[in-house]
Amino acid sequence: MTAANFRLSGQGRLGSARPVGFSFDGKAYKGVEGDTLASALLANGVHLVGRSFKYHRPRGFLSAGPEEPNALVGIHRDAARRAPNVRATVQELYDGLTAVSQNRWPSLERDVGAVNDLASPFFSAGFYYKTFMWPKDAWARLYEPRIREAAGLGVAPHLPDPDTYAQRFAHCDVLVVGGGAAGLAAALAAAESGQRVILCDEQPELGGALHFENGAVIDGQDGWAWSQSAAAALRARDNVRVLTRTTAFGYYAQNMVGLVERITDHLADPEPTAPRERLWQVRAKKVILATGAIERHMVFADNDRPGIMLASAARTYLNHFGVAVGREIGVFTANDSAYPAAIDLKKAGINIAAIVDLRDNPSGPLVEEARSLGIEINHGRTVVRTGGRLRVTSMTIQPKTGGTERTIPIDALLMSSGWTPSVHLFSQSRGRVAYDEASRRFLPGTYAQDCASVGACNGAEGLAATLAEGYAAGEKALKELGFTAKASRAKVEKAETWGGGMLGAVPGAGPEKIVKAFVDFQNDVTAKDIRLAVREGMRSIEHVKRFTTNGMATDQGKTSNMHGLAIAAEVLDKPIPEIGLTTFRAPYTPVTFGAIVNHAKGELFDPTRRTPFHGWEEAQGAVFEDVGQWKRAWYYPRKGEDMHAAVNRECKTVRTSAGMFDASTLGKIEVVGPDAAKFMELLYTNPWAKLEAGRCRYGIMLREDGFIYDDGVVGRLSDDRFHVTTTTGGAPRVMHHMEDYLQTEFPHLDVWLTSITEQWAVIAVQGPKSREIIEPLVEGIDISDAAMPHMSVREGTICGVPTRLFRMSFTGERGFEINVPADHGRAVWEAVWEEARKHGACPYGTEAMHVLRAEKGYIIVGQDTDGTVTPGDAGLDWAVGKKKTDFVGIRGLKRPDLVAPGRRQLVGLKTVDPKVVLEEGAQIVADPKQPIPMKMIGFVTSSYWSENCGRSIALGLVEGGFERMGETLYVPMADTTIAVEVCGQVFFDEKGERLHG
Amino acid sequence: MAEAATTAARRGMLDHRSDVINGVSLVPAAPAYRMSLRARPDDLVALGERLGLALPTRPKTSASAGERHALWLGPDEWLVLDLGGRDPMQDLAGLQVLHSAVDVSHRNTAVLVTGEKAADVINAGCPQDLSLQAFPVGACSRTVLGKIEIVLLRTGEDAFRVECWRSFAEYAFSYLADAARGV
Amino acid sequence: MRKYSVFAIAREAMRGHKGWEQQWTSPEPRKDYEVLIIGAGGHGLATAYYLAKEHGITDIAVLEKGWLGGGNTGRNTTIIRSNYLYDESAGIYNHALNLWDGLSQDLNYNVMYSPRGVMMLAHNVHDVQVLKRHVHANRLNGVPNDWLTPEEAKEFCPPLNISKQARYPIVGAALQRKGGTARHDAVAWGYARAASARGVHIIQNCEVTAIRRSSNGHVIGVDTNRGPIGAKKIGVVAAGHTSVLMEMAGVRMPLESYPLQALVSEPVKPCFPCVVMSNTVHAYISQSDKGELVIGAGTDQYISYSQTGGLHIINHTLDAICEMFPMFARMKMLRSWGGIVDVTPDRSPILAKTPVPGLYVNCGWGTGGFKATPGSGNVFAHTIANDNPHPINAPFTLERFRTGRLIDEAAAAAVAH
Amino acid sequence: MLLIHCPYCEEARPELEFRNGGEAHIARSTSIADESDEAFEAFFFIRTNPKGLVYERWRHIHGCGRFFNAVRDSVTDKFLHVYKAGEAKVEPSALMANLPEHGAYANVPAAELNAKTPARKRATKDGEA
Repeated sequence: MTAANFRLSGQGRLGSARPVGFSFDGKAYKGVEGDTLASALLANGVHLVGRSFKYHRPRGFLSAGPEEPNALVGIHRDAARRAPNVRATVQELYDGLTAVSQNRWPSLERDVGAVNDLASPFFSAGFYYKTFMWPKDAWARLYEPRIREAAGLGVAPHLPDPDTYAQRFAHCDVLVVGGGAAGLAAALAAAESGQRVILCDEQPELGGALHFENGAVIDGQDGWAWSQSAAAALRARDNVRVLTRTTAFGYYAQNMVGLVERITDHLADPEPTAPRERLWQVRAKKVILATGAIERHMVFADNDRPGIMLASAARTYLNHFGVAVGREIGVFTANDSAYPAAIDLKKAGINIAAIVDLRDNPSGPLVEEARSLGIEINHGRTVVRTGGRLRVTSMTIQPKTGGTERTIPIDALLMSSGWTPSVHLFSQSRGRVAYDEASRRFLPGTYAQDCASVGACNGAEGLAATLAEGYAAGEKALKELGFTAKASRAKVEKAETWGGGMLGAVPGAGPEKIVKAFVDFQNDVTAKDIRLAVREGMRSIEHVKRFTTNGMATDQGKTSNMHGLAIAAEVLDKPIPEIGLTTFRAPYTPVTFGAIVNHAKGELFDPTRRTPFHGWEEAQGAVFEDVGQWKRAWYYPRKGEDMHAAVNRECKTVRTSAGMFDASTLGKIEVVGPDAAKFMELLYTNPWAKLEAGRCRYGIMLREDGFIYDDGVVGRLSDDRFHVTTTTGGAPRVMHHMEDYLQTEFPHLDVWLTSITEQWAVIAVQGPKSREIIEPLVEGIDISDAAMPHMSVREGTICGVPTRLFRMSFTGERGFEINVPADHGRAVWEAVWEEARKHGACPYGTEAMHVLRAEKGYIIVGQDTDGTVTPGDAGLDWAVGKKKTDFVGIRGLKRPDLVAPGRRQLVGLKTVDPKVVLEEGAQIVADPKQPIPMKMIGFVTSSYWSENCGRSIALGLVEGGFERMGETLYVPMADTTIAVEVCGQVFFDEKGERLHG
Repeated sequence: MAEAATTAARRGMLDHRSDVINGVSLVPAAPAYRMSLRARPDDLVALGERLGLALPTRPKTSASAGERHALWLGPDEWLVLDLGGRDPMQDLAGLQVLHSAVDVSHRNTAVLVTGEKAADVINAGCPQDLSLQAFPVGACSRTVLGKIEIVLLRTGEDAFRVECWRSFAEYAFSYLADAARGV
Repeated sequence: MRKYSVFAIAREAMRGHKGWEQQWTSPEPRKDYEVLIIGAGGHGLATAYYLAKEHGITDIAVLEKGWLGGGNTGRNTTIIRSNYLYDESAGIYNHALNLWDGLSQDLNYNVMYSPRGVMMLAHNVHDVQVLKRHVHANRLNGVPNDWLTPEEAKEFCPPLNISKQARYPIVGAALQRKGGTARHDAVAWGYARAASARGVHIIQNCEVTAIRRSSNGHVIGVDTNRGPIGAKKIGVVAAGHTSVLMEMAGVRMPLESYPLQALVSEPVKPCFPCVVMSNTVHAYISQSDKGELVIGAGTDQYISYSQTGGLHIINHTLDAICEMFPMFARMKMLRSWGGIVDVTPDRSPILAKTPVPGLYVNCGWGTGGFKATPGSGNVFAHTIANDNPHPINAPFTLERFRTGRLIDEAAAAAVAH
Repeated sequence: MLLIHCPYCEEARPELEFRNGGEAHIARSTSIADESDEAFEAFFFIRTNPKGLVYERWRHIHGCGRFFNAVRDSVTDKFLHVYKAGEAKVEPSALMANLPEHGAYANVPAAELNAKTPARKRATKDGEA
């Protein structure tokens, strides 16, 4: 062991592992394969790795696991692959790993933010609620930006994450969470009958506490060796899936457990296509929680200096990684479990300066062994302070009842106040914990889901009990699933046993002392902060937590919650269970957003729906707009045209020759059955019974409340078959709405609904030349005006493929909508286009479609109506069957407010200056001179430049609009007021003669 | 639909897309006849006779006769697939039995997913249990894949047919490909 | 009440913070009160405070079945804005906004109202129409709400992805600069402290089990797990539990209670300067003073009082966040939680008298109640004190569901709250 | 994500395949046009919203497509019963025996936190409404 090398030969399990180079804050170091970043830094004698959140105090490693509150670093693979707040105790080392410290400036050693520590008397818990209020706007302008700069930990990445993530839905009979001794036993037993078992563990290898507990002997093997052979036996079984580096982070309803598997973060050169992490959503018939326990620190003055850590962590670094955390080590404990750490280190040749044991008369084999090794044991004493700045250099001890102080030089201090069972997942499952007064622990009490807890998380004491619980739970799960099989049980021949401990602050960090005895390291919450919260009236532990932020840091209180609770209980002089326990919430440890998103990014964020004509439209240079998930051709600019020019040309061309429009996205539903017409009568406001086969009708659908829900043209193909169209956006909800009524209100009707939106590609050919264009291509249908008038439908063939040909119009021109089976769509479109171009026609997009329909005063549901508009409001009263006694919405329409005068009604609006185009959404007032707030009487729903009318046109919903024909109203804009005249909805061909050619 | 007389060419949504990733093959299915059939229990025998197979009545099952398959989708709903060029709509033409038959041949597109990890790939986006016990060969179900609806048919221990509406086909294919890269 | 100030902090710093008073007292309930408020969330506590401050009624108890501020007040994403479409909505939310501005001074409690701007994104033509309708209506209602180009939006919020290649590219945005956030716990605690100082009793761990009425139907008090408590007037301000309480008085409500989840990331240095909302891709995000990204998720589809929700809801939310802010994919979710939101058919609140004399109800705030807290409490106090609504809350009746006179922000705007 | 047993598919399926359809057993009047304003309000707007047993509709929209009814405990989100549309409503009293114990959830009063057997009283009354 050289000056900067704390790796002990002959210790740990990494043996002669391959050396690995890495850097921390720009300085190069060497570790070995199998190290964590923490063990590698400790092997190099580096303890200082971070700064705390509020006071910027120097911090080192507290733990060797996921409960770590202090050692958070940034891991930078490249400019885009930067992860903040990574726990160095979890991050596995790889060649070339680059880590940087956080929350410090300019450097970790010299951090300007540390002035906060000096000013800490001012920064008591919740101090910010009491100040920064003057002058009034100074909070947002002055104080808040400063506080924000000081807060936060790491730096958020600023480039898009180039990595991929994966997901798997999985099902199993038994999910075992945790691969320590208890989980291994449970999985071995549960796997025995061949049922599907998943065993997951957050660490790279199974083994759990056997990582550090090196005295155990199971079935004649060393405990660790047994765990590895048990793991191998499980891996060898077809019915068992072992997931390592996999954290069960959330326990959801009905035994769904969320796991996240880390796949590449430990690799120097991951496969470029390999996902970084995988989200598992596991649905298990039975869940066995073997989540272990977490050691707690001691709460005493200056317990946060680098070099002060949990005893079990030091043991893990020694027994697994072969690293000594110091050379002159002190121990401060209130239970037996710190003794083995001292013993192991001593045996490895490290000097143990002293054990300070708060207990008056510690006894038992571990104490005896320590004594026999010559370790000094100071019982009935406490640590009252520590020395050192960037690393602990001394501890000062004193009898706990007061008296002479003694300062002992040390370079590391191990501590243990006992163990907290990890009931996080149990509690997330909505099981209720119960407080065990004897052991001062919360343990699983009442179960809410089909799960069991085994081992340390269930309060089991000792390895034998732990294994027994594991096997028993595995067997019980099988039995309840209807299987009997018994695994042979391993026998524990030797193990350590300890229990007990203390909660809260130690004597010497007592109420009267102005000391920093940290409860929550990361958030800098001290024992006196908790006392202050109680003094200020915080009675509920939830209030204490929120007021002090205890347990709200990235470790979510894994080491701090019980201490905080005990201190609050002590001040309130109430038993701990009366104070309550804060709710455990998912996730158990932080989960990468990317893993939760997994496949749903880029093109998989949301489906992009394209019609069969999309490729053709793209080739023609169409600009597309998003309409729901669809991409629709918006307009087709020619060289040198802007949108305005293109739309004007398209509109003009449709009315002078013809245009082709992709109407494929409209929803289509085939309504089939002898009661089809009866069903239509109930779902639409219009009458349908008398509509002849081969004819079409414009239908309006309401919600039960009387407001317009959807509209569309409906063709009757035969007595028992309707071809219904819906709006593009409305297609799925209209189908659901129809199914709802059919199945639950009108189940007596013999009729079925089938979505055919995507069966048919739809080419609208609109304009005076439309008939000439399609005539050469259509077979078996007489498309003359006499044989096929406006609003009719025929079945036949076009270009040799079947078609449902509609004569209908959304432009006011003679028009057809050619429905052809979708795979044939592109070929038919191209054939029609060949004809169309002979007549000077053009393709037109949704914008021109909007203008053309507005010229005719046809509404767009969702634009000219907004869920508060009745058919009457929209001027569509004619479409409501007056003699009908029932349809969806009939009663809603009669409600007092829906028949009251003064409703907003859809009217045409002409700007007094015809060149001015109103803005859609602009508000309308009667008196433009009134002060703000103005009385608004309506708004502009649709507004366009109409090349065909040679002026702007608009539609709007206006209070009592039908009574205001010819009235001048005003549209006040930010910088001007626009006068408009109220007019009818139709701006072009008011008599509708062009429909018929 | 008389394919032979067709002059307008057919173009599928997934033409020219196919891939083999991590041993999983993703291939667009050939065009097929598809029919959405709705009927009541009393009329199934008559319909089955015309179609040449007994319509399955147990959930999540399908029936096959040669190149024709009937997939149970709901208690009164079947998806009839014909991969052999026989139009089931023609078979039911004129049948005077209460039912609804709607041609959806072009509405759907299918991706054939085969390979040892086929189920794992689909389970990247489909929340059903696809083990052989829960979803044996011949099992079928309407379900979801990521953000779309699919109809899943297991055609072999390591082979599935994933049907979806045609405008979702690109999403489905891309999803399966992304999933295959991640298994 | 001893005043909070920087000088008080300095004084206390010198003596180990031993001199701070309890922020609110925890008295035993008396037998009778003039007014009972059921529910010690922000709205209930604000109601009590304004009853005491503006209407001279201090004989009040606020009953809370758990701990004060533990419901939606302590579980929301703290967004404050008032750029609603309808005059009625703009009226009440703007009343609230005016009170937010100055609330810290009024309560002598720093609620950290931070007008950092709330930006609502438009992704398509329909969004533009809807948001412009808001912008114009807001301007004429005296609520500044600016229209921004994508470039201007990015300048205001640099992490925004305004690529035209995005699945749903950003085509514009509406920005209410006075919108922002506040510290949720501080709002509950500040009102509790100020109300307590004026003599209001705040009684926690006190669950109402029955509402008692006299033979003429008037309310006379409640039964609780701590015994009966009499009252002349009762205001129910119980959010998700309103239906349950109103049922005790025989009033059936047009409400459904849904789980609503939210989450925060691990804390990072300042990287997100404002609040961004997108209704099209369903994303709501800001960054707290502590550095956590605060992200609102959607509701689950079924009614529930479980205060938990499904993981798939979180999935959808983070999909949208990472689509708009792809650099956040490597951030980590630190904590997620659920609340219970009470939703009316028109997504607007009910702040009204009820058919039961002496019983008043303030509910139905859905996913957007936090922002209204001061305004809601203020006009509800007026309603209780005068047995008559304030003009601002007069439209928010129970009867509107009978007459059809709805205030349907959701239908009219396709804008979630 | 809930796991919902579909009475038509005779199997429990993930919630992703389902759409909730709101409160069950609210019949639409066969002469709805003649209903009073109050009756229409009760039909269309007023909801029981119980804390306890909720009778609700679900549609297996991405499965068999059928609507069916379910009884669920709105505190634990556990299903007690599912039945096909048109089948009779099972009264709460018949379901009480199946009512699972309510596990721990947020806002549990501190005093109750340690209770080994949580109180069951609540659900009866709510379910009857």
